[in-house]
Amino acid sequence: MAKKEYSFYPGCSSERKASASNYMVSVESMCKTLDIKLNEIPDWNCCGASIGYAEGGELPRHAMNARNIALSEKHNPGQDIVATCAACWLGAKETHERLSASEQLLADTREALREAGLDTNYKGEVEIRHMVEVLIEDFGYEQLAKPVVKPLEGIKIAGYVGCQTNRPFGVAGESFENPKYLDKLTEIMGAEPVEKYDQKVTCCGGALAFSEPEKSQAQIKKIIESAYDFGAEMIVTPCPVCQMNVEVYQDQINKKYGTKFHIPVAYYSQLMAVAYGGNAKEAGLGGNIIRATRLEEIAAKPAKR
Amino acid sequence: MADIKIGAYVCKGCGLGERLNTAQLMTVAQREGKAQVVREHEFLCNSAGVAMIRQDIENEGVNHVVIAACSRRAKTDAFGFENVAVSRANLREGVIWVQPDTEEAKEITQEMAADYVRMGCAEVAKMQTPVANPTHGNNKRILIVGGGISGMTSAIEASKAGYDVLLVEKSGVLGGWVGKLYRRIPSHEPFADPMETGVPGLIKQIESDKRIKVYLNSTISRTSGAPGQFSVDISMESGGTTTENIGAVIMASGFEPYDLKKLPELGGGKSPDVVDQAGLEQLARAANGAAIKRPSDGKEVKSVVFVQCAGQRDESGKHLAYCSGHCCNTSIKQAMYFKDSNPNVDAVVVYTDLRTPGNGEDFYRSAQRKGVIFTKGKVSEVVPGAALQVKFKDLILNDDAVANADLVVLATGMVANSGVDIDAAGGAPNVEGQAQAEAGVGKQVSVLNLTYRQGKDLPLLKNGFNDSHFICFPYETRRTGIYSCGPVRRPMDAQQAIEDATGAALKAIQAAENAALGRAAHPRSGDLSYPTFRREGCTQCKRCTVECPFGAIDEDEERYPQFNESRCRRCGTCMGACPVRVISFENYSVDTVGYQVKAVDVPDQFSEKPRILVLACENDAYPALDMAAMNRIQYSAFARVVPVRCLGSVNTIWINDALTAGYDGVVLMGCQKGENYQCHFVRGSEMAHYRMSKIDDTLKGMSLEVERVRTCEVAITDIQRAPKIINEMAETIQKIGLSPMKF
Amino acid sequence: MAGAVATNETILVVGGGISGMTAALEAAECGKDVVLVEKNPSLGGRVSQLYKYFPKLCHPTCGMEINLRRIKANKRLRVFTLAQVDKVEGGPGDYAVTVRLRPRYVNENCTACGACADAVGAEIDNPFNYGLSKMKAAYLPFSMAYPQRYVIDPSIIGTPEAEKAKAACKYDAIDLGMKEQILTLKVGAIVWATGWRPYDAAKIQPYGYDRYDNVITSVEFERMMDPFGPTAGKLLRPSDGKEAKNVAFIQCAGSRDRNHLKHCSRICCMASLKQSTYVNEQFGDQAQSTIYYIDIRAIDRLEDFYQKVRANPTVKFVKSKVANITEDRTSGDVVLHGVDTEGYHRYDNRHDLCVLAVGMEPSVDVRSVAPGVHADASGFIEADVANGAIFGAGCSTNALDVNRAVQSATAAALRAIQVINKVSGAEV
Amino acid sequence: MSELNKVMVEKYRNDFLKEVEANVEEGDWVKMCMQCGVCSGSCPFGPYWEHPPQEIFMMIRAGKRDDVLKSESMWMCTSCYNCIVRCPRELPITHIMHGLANYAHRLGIAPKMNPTRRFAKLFWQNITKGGRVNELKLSIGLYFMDGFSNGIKKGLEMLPVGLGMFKTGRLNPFALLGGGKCKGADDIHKMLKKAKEIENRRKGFAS
Repeated sequence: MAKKEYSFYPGCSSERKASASNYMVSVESMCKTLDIKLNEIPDWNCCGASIGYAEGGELPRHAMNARNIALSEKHNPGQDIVATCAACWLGAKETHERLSASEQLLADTREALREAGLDTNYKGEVEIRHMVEVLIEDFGYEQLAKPVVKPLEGIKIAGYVGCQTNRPFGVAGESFENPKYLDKLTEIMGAEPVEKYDQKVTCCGGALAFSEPEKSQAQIKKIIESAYDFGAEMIVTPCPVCQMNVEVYQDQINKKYGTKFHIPVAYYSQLMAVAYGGNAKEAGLGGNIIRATRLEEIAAKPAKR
Repeated sequence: MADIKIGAYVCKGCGLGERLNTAQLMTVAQREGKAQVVREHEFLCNSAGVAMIRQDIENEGVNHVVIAACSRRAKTDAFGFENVAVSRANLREGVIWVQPDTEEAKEITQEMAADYVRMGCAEVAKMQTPVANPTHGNNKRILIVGGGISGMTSAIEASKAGYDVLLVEKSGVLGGWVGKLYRRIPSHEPFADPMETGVPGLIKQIESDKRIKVYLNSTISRTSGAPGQFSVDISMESGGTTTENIGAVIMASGFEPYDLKKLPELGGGKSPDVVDQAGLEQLARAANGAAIKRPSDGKEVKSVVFVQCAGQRDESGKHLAYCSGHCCNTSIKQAMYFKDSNPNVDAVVVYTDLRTPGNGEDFYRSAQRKGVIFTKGKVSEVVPGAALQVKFKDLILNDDAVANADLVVLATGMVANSGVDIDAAGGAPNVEGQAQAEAGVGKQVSVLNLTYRQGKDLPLLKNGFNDSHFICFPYETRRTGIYSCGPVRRPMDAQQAIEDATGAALKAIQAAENAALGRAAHPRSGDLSYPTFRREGCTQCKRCTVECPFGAIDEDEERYPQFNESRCRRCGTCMGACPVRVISFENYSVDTVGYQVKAVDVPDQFSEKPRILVLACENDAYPALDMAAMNRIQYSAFARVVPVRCLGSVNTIWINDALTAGYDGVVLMGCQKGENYQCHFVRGSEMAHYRMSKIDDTLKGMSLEVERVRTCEVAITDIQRAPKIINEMAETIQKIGLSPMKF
Repeated sequence: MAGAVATNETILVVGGGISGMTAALEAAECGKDVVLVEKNPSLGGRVSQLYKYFPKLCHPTCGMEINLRRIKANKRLRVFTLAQVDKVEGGPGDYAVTVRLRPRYVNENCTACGACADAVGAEIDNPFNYGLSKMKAAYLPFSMAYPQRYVIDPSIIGTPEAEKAKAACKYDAIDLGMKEQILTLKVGAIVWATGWRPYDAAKIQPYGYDRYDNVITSVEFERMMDPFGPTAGKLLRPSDGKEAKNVAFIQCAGSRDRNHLKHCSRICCMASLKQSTYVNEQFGDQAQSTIYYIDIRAIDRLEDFYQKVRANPTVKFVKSKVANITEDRTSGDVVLHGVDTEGYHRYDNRHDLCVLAVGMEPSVDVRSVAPGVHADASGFIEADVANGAIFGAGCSTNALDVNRAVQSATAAALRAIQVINKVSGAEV
Repeated sequence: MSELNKVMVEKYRNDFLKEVEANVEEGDWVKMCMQCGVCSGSCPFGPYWEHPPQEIFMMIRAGKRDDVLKSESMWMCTSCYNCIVRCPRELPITHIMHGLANYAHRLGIAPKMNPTRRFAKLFWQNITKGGRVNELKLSIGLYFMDGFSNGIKKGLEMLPVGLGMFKTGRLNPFALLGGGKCKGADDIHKMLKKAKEIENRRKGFAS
């Protein structure tokens, strides 16, 4: 497999000891197996997330993202920018799209970038891509299946795609209402996707998890309930916000609704890291508050060859 | 024509050979059917079988052919012989496919087949091969009444096809309402902006077209004759009148806007600044691209409100019940007049349903892009004043709102110029008929001034629009060779009117061409037969002249019916109407059916073998029975089905004959009548039902139960129901017993 | 053969639906020579698959019977079925049209006796019922099919099944050796009447046509009402065959939508109003129809019909574009979610069955065979001088109801005649 | 700030639609709505909206300025983009909602106590301080938003969560002392100051 290289935008939650640090760990080992080289954008900054709008406003938000793109084009010229976090990807991609659509906005943003000495560096010539896109488009399911040495046999997994990885851009060829790529990934990793799972793209209330907890937790309840209804033992997701929200509030939801939720929520990259033969540590399984015991077992087993 | 020589041909294919005793059928044809040549064939419709028949026609002089095989609807190519009378004894769909293949059934199935052979022979013996009506005219010039977009289009299109045109316009200029527009609704992508009307160009084209003769300030004061030989008087304002001969007529008399004075609550007539759409076009033409000024004080309009469905879609019964179709697009277009000249003008369209079908959706989006505001609401009142107040209920925000405007435009809709309502006297068929003729004096002035016995103009359907079967055959009117198009037929916008007018031009040309060949028009296109009557026998009862759905029959100076063959659609309703049975067609007459009825072998009353006569409309009921057979749905073996051109052609004598001959029941199957009629001859089925409503007396007179005769509406889809109706009659007869009239 | 069939005074009509049949007949009844080609085994097109027409609630086959009678009676009109136009070359008055004739494997000897169908065991999806039912691989497309001749489906050619059919035919009407033919027709003018196809409902993802059994399309709903259709004329929902008494109709399913069809398909509102009467026809006042709409577009005299339906207490109208549909796992009911925008009322409505009033798109893009022809962004033919003597008719020009399609076809026939009369120098 | 509000009221008189088109992100799309309501039905938090998006668009056209700008509704947007992908008119509804909220916020007439408004403010300060999110400070800040005792209460509620995160190495206690900091933090400050300045100029907010 040809070595592939990308400019990498990890995002705040993926920082060491941050809420999605375990995502990062698993991504690293996954990439190792697939021989993907990620060149982190030097001194990248926050994307402003979706909630940034209220105080930040339009132009400042774009400036934040434009800075990252400029830095990438400066230090990792010609390389597509790859993000693992939905919000980072969306923020950057949105800015990129708007700036290429509006001369005015581009000019204004450059003017702002000048303050950071980056005005000339923003070209907007690179693609902004999600890690999932890279896997599907640059490798393809067939390639991704090859390195599997520990098929995740017998685990029933609900693929929870969430919002921002899916809308408004989404992955080419997938539907906004019923994307199938997580199921396909799950399947080629040897696990059993719960295809009829009907909360695939339900919003977890992410942005409002802090400000409107009971509302967002009502969403999360739906998401988990349906996973159980369809017999899933685990939920897999591509989004740090989704992962965190769906995982960490289960006890609170149980208290509030008298449910008995206790379902692990893993990243696709964790499934892949394990299936590719990685151990629990390499797959960042230690980072799961609700232990993904089935994955841990398989990770502990010797690889099939 | 030469003496009749009948050849009867019995097919043994499709299981007929196995199921039936064809030898016996041949004997029947020979002995009872008087067929001089009788043959059977393993597979009559294949080349060999057909060749056999052709040989007899050429060598044996056979000129009347009975095909005893499948339904008349099947194998038409194979059995289509020129200049030979052909009848079909339907042994397949009519007999073996609707009877069980069992030993018990064998006998009555054979009897059934034998009867159909008898009937086939009897029918063909009374048939003549029709020759075209000799009195036809061959004028092919097209008269077009109305010089609006529809009339002008018809004129140009007919001329392009090589036909001479007479264009008569009551006003002093061509162009009509579209000519008065500032711009038109776009007809091409991107459907974003109003477009030129193109009317000046059309007028030039007409003026320079040597095939088109234009009469301005003129109206039609008389129209007489028939397709191919119409004669019209054209009266000019100046007083003069000329008479012209023409072949066919297109009525494109258009519409008038609904009078906004009838809408005082919406400010109609109360303020000069409340205008209708036509009024707004005037203002727009005056402004010619600059700011539009309002009538009252010439002030530049800074805010305008468009009130949709003004006096339309009205449920109170006070105004128009229908939607005029174009008004939403028109208001959008007019709102653009303002926005295009000054984007800061507030233009609001208040609507309940925004109706912009097809690419109108692009036009709608374009208006929004230009800043036109659309509000779903119901306007209750427009208060006159320097600033008009439009009071409306905002249906989305569910509250009462007021919009101030310098100008208010009411979308008032179209009223058809369809002439006088000739049926105004009353709906039900009027046998005395007088009333109908006089009913002519209606609210409106006549457009065509037809000299027809049934009235001066085309019959109307609903809401004052011309009658047409407005789904499958939108152009078919009840006056042969006279077609209507444009808003007189249905509310429509200019683009649709252009399409409509082009189609109407074809129909007019077609009518003239067919008339010149003495052939029938739709739906029996190409039929050469036409009705003739025995003058000596006629009692001048006028039923035929009144009941003809197409107003084809007038009265001559001696009060005898005068058949205008070229107006006739060959449905035979006149034949059915005639109490003294003097009307007939060469190939379809009281005898061709009557003798079939008589030919049937009626067993005595102890046989327990009743006979049921089924008279089935050939357009719907008969095909339904055919398809029932194809699906092997069985019905009583005692039924004898006779297809008729239209139930309207059923003469009660056939029922009388049947009952006196000892039939036990009669079933008449016709198409749906009434407002949503499906009858292909419009009123035929209705007439038949009307006549049969009187049959009870006859039955009582014969001391027979009224249940023995049943008239019903049967649709072509009644594939299960039609057989059921027959079986129900069989059961009824079981209950009340066989007819005592047998001997 | 080809030469004998047509000359440059012949009019070619492409498509044997209501528009094509009309154009062909109107021209032929003006005395012109006409060739009508239809890609299916029989004439009739979409309308033959409808149960009733609005607003008269009459039956399409009624008018079709008349048109078929006119065709049978007219010697100037020739019909080719299983015929598809591959290429159009030349110009007004002088076109060379390449027509591909697919084998029917049944010749004119066929008496439609049905013996072959009885003999064959193999079954295929019935396209006449939009695949909702199966049929024998030797078949008559439908009771009123014209030509009234059976068809052997290519899928069984070369199999014992085909031999069975052949053996069963007493009239050697079955010719398994039939080959595809290419005709080149010389014609003077062309009427393009290839009609429409229903928009692919699976693309409207929020409605889950591809996921939920009880979400169907309006055209499929029509087939259910046919006594000889997939449900024998009963309104039974697909998931469990339960009577569908509570039916939802979703308007603008694909139409008026930048994500799908940008145009309004015009007929869908009337179609749903009409179909609501079907529910009453079967269940009387047990019926419950709900029509979810943006604007009810019952234009001109069709308004009467709308008012009639509005007055029906068993029909509800909700001004709302349904947001999405979910399925109740236990009952199989469909649940429609959205907001009634007249005063903001949120709903989650449960129905037995949901019918998507799918939009119309042109079934063939004329430009694929006649590149010069001008069509709009949706592929509908636009009148344009660049089109030469190729004239659009019916739904190949726009989303039209039958009435307007017939008008359009009649107009197209005249435009073709104008060209022919120029060619022949006919002076009247 | 409410000064700015007065200015705008003056400037646009009764034409709220024009005001929105000029000052609200993607505001010029508002007029394109055809009131089908698919957005209103698609919002996961829909039931909590006093006025759903399609109704807000109508209210804007109807000039109901205060009802719109003082509404809590826009603050319910979870940025899930359901409305955007379903809208048959391709309105960027999510952004318009963001834009409206932001505009109301800048005019100082957005609901004072709206939790999302306050969180958003906190969040922006948090990220712009060092250029990156400091999750710990953010959450702590959040808890103490409504004063000390409330903060403790909320904090305790969330303690298990925090603990879990901490145990699994997904929460860094030392972040209190710093972290979430870019080298170019100062550049970022300058950049943002500039951006704001330009935006104010463009939208006539500079007063």
